[in-house]
Amino acid sequence: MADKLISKEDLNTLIDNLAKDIDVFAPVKKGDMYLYSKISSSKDISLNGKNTKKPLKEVFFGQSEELISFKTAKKEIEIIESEEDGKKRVIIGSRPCDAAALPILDEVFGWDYKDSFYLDKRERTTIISITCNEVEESCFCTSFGNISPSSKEGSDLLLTDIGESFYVEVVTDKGDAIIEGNSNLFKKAENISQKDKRQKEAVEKVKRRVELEGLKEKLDINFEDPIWKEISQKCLGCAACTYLCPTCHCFDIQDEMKKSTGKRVRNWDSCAFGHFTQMPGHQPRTEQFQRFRQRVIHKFKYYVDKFNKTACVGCGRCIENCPVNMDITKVIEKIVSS
Amino acid sequence: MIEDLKEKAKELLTSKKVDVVIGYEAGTYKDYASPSFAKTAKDVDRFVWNKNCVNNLAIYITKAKGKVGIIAKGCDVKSIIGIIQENQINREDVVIIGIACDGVEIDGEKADKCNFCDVHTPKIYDILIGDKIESKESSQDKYKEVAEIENKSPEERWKYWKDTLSKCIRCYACRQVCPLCYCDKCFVDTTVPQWIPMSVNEDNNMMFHMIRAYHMASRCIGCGECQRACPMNIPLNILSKKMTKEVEEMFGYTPGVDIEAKPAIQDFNKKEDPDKEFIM
Amino acid sequence: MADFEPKIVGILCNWCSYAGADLAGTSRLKYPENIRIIKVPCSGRVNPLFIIKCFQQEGIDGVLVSGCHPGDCHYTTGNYYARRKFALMNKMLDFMGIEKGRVQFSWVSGGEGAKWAKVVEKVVADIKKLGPFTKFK
Amino acid sequence: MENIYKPYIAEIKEIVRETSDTTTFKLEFVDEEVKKSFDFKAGQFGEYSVFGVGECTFCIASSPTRKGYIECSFKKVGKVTSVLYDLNVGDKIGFRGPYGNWFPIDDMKGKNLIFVGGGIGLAPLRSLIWNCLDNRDDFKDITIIYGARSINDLVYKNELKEWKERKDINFVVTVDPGGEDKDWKGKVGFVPTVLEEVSPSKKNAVVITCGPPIMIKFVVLSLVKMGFSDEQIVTTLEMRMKCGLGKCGRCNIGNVYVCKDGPVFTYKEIKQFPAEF
Repeated sequence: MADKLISKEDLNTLIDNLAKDIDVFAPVKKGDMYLYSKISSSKDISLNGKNTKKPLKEVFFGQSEELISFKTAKKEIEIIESEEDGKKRVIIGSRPCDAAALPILDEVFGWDYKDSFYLDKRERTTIISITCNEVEESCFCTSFGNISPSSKEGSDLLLTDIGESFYVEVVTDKGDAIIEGNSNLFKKAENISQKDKRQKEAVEKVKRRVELEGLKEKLDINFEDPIWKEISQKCLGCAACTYLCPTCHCFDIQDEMKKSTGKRVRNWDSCAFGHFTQMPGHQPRTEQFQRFRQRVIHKFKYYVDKFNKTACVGCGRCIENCPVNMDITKVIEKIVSS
Repeated sequence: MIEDLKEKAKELLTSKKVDVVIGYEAGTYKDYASPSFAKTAKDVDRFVWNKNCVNNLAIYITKAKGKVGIIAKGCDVKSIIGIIQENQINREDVVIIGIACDGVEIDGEKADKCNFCDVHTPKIYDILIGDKIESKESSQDKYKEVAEIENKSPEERWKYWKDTLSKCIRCYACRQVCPLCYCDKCFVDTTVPQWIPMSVNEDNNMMFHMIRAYHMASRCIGCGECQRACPMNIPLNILSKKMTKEVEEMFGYTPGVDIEAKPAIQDFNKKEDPDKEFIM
Repeated sequence: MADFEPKIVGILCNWCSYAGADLAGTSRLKYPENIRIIKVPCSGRVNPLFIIKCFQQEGIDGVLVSGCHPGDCHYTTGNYYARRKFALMNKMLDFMGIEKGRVQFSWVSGGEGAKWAKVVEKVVADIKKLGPFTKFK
Repeated sequence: MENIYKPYIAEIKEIVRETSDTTTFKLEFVDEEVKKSFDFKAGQFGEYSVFGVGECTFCIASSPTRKGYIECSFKKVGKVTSVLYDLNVGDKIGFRGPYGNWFPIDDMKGKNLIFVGGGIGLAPLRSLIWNCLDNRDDFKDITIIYGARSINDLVYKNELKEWKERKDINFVVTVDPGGEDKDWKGKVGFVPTVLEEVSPSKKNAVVITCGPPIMIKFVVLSLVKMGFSDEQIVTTLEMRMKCGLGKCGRCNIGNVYVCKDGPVFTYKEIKQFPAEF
């Protein structure tokens, strides 16, 4: 699994070739934002834009996904299983932070009971990420040890723009298979120093940083600390941060019925909403600060306790999209220093 | 101005006239300003006042406990008037620190609402910061985007909204950020009956936004927070503006002006005849 | 489309329009049978969500909301409020691109059996022209 | 890969109206294979669904020793239970499960068992009680203390009668003050008070309790006062879950998922949860 080079022109050919047989997803400019979309030609793709508005998770864990459908006739019920199309898929141009979020979701959907919808899509998808050319003011991925604008966590191939071509680092067999299948487009790797330079530059561009040292220990004991009320005061309880978070994965299951046919659908849900957690007879998180606390502790403690890693990749979407400038990095700073 | 503001806010807190003063502090992303809550005179030192103070802080007065002092621009005061009109808070429980404002900016550009501002000096206030600023009649048409859509055919309109609203992820930031969206339980969250299915698709999104905008009729003062909060950049202003325009035309009512008035949708006029055209 | 028979939900106030529809029946007036009636206490009770909910149901092509004439409300003023709500709803639907005529409003009193029959005839004819409603399904 | 969200179809075979708002279903799986092979342990729960309305969570109320069917009891409170309540014999519903952990029945062998139940909280206990009664010789003394707000709120009335008559159970039934009528022969008083009156010995004993949260709270206080250790007290929590599979994230208390790590917890474990519930 040696590194390769691919010229920019050949990458376009590769994309066009792939799009003929399999589903190719890539960031596409739509209006004033970029979104992962299925593409049919390399012309649609934008590898140099801002990070996508919605995270990569939506390609594996859609906002509204049908779990089963059913038909009822008098007293009889017929369950129809929702089938996946089974097509192989490639994602081209995902950011390393988004790719790094996938192993985090893998834990949730793969521990104990196996969630076929997510895992099936995961299995048949190859992820080709790209080292960030530009980073946003909200990015803080380098605060997490294994993530950076050029990290390989969660990717199968990593491209780095070195001018005329992309330097291709092979991370997994899945990634290698793409090269094997299109070997005429890839050349022997050279210019490794140029690649290293670009990657180093990208890492240095990330200015925002949060110190996680001591956070977990604090969260272990500060559940009832009055600080929660203080730091969450301006939170309005919308789900912009959770829905756009690449690792938030909470959902709700509801039935939708039309005449005699119906479907059971799972929809993204958010701990920010007042009706999210319910127990018989009472609602344990009536106040916004309790819900905000749940979000922070889930990411930085509960998840860590269970899977031994943090459920945040520092993509900065929550900072960028918050209408009241709730900044998770500052929240963490305040908790650590409290 | 900022020194005057801080001084007045400190005075309110030290004299215990209010329990909290809601103002702005410097944000941590781009050059944004962020809501700030001062409970002591020392907290007030964080306060700022500049072009980036876009947020409509009126959203917090119904959430805060006790007596509230609030820094409010002319447009924000309109929201406060609406909140008081609808009995969500008593006038005597809020000290309005009105601020003479000649416009704010979002990402370096003049906010849309400021193009039509008729309240550079707030309508009501307890304390005024800055010198009064005359409001000039705007030369621009406030309802330009509304008219553009009205001029389309029904099929084009349907297509436009379907495309535009298909982007919505139903995070409800538009609802949460709105000072006049104060229902305990939103129609979209009820499950018995389930008015609108939870699934995110064009139809459900459209139904949600129709009813949301409808609920804003005779409430929306055009602060534009819904549109600013929307992560998917949906032009929600157009829907709210349409309702405001109709309320003005049909019932002669403008929200956020008269604290004594009854909002149009909670009122009627036996003589008015909006039904001629469409009620059989 | 010639044999298209629309299904229409009629949301009627208990005191006037429902009685009017009743009178049309007892007077043996013929009117199209495309309408299904839901009785509400007052046209002022009609929430725009009712109309939206109707359109989610498969096969529903139109909605007719009917109440007492202004000034005749059993609760004195309910229909004055309703009038404002309908006016706004009407504008909203139009603005979103829902064809005019899908949702109609009428005032029918308890004595106007004949008017009721006429209103239903008109609504059914209008909606027949528009064809089946496929939005919100 | 198997679709973990696909329910079995079960037919309602019998319906017992327990109280004005609580009902018990006896369910049989339509698929013969499933009917034969389905197995569970006392304390586990399932996701019951009305197709087109939605899913809801409650425990299996019958004993795993009684094969071929399951029973469930529920209160008409929400969207799904309201529709479930109105179903008839012969109607079909969906069932996913069994999920969650179970009562540590193997550890209970050779011990004195004390069951303390309140209202519909008897349902999960009933599964275990019958499980133990069907293997009566494995256990020492069995004490059941059961209470409800009023005589009309007592569930499983026929079984209460049967337990009353059995010589191998110490059965005490009580209703809250004001909930009795003139023919009432049981006790009058709140469950924790009655528990202290009965005062079962803590020696070689396990207490299994379930009921409204406020009752559990005071039962535990009484038990601690009576000298029971935290490990001796076992309870089961109920929450509105959605998936039951440890995915959807709505039932976590602290770092446990009630649906996976629970619903059965010892008081010792519960004490470590954040003070959220």
